[in-house]
Amino acid sequence: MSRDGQKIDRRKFLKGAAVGAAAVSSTAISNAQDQESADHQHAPSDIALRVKALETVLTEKNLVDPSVLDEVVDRYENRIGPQNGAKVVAKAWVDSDYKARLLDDGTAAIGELDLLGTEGEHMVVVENTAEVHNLVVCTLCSCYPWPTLGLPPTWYKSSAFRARAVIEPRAVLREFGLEVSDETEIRVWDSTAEMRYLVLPRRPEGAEDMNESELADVVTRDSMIGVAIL
Amino acid sequence: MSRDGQKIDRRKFLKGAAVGAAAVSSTAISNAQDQESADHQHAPSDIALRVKALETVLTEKNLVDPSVLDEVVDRYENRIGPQNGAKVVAKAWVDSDYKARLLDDGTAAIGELDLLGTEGEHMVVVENTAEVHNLVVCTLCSCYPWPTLGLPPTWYKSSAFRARAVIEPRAVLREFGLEVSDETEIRVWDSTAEMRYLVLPRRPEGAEDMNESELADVVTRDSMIGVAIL
Amino acid sequence: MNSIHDMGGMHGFGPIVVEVDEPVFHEEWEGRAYALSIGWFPASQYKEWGGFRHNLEKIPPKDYLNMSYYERWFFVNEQKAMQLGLVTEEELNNGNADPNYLMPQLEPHPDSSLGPGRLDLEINAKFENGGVVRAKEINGRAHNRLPRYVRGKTGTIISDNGIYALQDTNEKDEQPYDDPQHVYTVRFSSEELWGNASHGNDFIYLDLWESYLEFA
Amino acid sequence: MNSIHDMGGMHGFGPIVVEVDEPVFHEEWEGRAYALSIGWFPASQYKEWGGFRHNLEKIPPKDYLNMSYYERWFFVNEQKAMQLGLVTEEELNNGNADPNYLMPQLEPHPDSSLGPGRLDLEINAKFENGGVVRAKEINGRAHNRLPRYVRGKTGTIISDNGIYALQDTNEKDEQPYDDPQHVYTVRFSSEELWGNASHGNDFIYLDLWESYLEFA
Repeated sequence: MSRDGQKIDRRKFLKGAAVGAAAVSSTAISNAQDQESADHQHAPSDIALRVKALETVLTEKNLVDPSVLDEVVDRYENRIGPQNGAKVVAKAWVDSDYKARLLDDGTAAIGELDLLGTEGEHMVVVENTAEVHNLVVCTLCSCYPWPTLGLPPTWYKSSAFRARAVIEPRAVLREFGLEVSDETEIRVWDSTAEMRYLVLPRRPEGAEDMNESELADVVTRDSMIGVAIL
Repeated sequence: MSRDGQKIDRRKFLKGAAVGAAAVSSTAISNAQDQESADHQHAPSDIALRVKALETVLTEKNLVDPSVLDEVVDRYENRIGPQNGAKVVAKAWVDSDYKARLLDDGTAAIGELDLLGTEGEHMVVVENTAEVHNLVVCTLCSCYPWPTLGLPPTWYKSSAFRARAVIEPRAVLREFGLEVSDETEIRVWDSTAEMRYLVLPRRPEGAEDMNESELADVVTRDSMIGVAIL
Repeated sequence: MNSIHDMGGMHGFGPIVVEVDEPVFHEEWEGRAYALSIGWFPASQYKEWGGFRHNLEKIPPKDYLNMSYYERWFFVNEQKAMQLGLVTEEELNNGNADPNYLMPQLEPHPDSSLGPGRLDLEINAKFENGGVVRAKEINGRAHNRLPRYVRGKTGTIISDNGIYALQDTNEKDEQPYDDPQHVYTVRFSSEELWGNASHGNDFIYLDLWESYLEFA
Repeated sequence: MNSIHDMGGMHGFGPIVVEVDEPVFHEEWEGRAYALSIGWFPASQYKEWGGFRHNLEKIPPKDYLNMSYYERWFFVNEQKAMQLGLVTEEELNNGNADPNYLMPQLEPHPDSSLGPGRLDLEINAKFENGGVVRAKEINGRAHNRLPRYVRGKTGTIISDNGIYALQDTNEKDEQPYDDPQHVYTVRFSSEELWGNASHGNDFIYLDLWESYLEFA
């Protein structure tokens, strides 16, 4: 939604100034959407050529195998994604023994489902309850549990999310449409070492009759990051 | 010296990477000089037109008097500058009573010379000695004693100076050619409120026979900021 | 607010680049933009520089770093003039005032009862020279003059500079100016501020309003 | 190092912008740049991601903010390949390997004796669950995983995650990997970190190596 060029007039800045949004179409200033869209869009026009050149030169020198690159792209575009984390969550919902193991030792329990891997070797699962809501971020870069959630969405990598999640998580969640009551404790997990975090969301009401596979279908990526509930 | 376009090859980045300098001519990356030159040069091409437009429209509405603007530009281009601070320093060197008043109450003593004014209403003068070297910065913006030193040079306003002066003043001074011994105490004055700082440098050796006016001629702007000695 | 303007202690900006024999202004527009900031101040509804600085700080970090110093100044003036309705985007694009545009009746400039500058008031000082104080954690979106690198840190009062109205603005960018306080110069050791990256003989001095400080 | 990558707690970046039904990669080059990072890792002389992250952090702040996520990744790979002499700028400009260019004989990849990941070692833990600790001020130019916003702050150990080699690099970008330590999860209150801007029911958790911590 942020990929179209925006022609935002100067007045928009004034309205958005309080949260730092800015826009003057006739100058170098960006508005917040422009700014965020930079996270996947700003690249100079020749970036595609440069990437191609590096891959080609390294390939011709036998330092890279392009079929390995094909496999990596295919893996994250088609095979590894939030559907993996959803399996973990659904199993925890229907199998209380598994849930206990998962919360006690996320790595071992996720390993049972063969869902460990790069950037997800050491997993910690944190449970949402009536009293506690969990939110995952990585302020220093964009650490994320690749094997269970795939590659992170642009917003997770954005400066705004990285900067704000630790200082004003409630304001951040509100932007995702999630109002957390003052009585609910919020735990923000800033991924600074090798542990990767997965939120175990609360089982939605009205899902009592679903089986494990049906439950997995209702688990969203955002609920496992902690910016949504189900 | 930083105003020419630089065609710096990719390898330069590698050498400079340890201090964060970067350059790839074929991409959006800037090298450190490019970056600093942005402090007076990056403006989009239409900035001159935009400034002219705002001045003209405000003038036509009688909200601005262009002759006042002429006067302000003339004041800082031709009348107010480091020569003012130099008078203060030279007088302190030859008049020990004045020096005592200056260090005790900079505002009053500089007021005696009629050198107070905007962004220099409240002055504090800090003295370099054999044991202490003083350095002035403003990390939050670029506060500077306009009436005594004029408008600040670009490097004083640069991100590099603002960021580094408080955490590694010795490395900063080294870049100005000033090696301060470990035994010398460095005092960094970060201008955060309405006080503006002027460094009273040590009187240079070999200047014993100079009169006040001759002394004023040897006092440099940089010595009154604290990035040089005389 | 905690934005990129609060850059004390950051790495990554490279060496200090010094221009020899630098002119006061590099281009004519720089001088006009600077003078405009002074010349239109009475009409700008800023009470003092605090409001102006807050607007500089609200420039998003990417833009802040992409803009030159005078470009930032000009930008916030341009924005402010439009925000007040004194000029329109169309007028700026055309380069001339529109004789048919009716400027809004602005509220009379809400003069501060105190104003900036040192105040001749009698207020008891909470701290005294030699006292050990800690800078508070003040992290709101409002404007203040307490850099992040000293928040939570302990230092020593070395002088009481007298009474000044607090320069902070609130989140709405208003500058109430009704909070006169002692302003102290506080000396912090580099070791306290920077730990392993410090030098034992480096000290950093900041002028801090009394409400930024607590007993350590 | 204290650069723009360490942005936890900053204001000014605007709202979170969510793209509905976002693809994994927006452009083909993003996928290739990402996969290249994985695919050339054995030849890259990085021991682990720490060295790669340090190079990301050394991108000057202005450029860091101007670049997209995958652009940063690609940029540091391109730089590293040239730095090692594996490719030349001319080759990249031409888009093909120069058959006459002799690649340097690189030192054999200096394998860590320990490697990344949880280590099966016996080391006494300095801290225990429930212990109150303070994060040190570590401000050098080297790479670490201790964000500025917790330095100097006091928190509580809630778990000991076992032994991991310290991921820090030194200033020369070397990653010795010979310093196995306990890594603890530490709980900090929002109040401790953010003072007036905090919420009494918010808590922030970080995984911190033992050498980042001291008894409070």
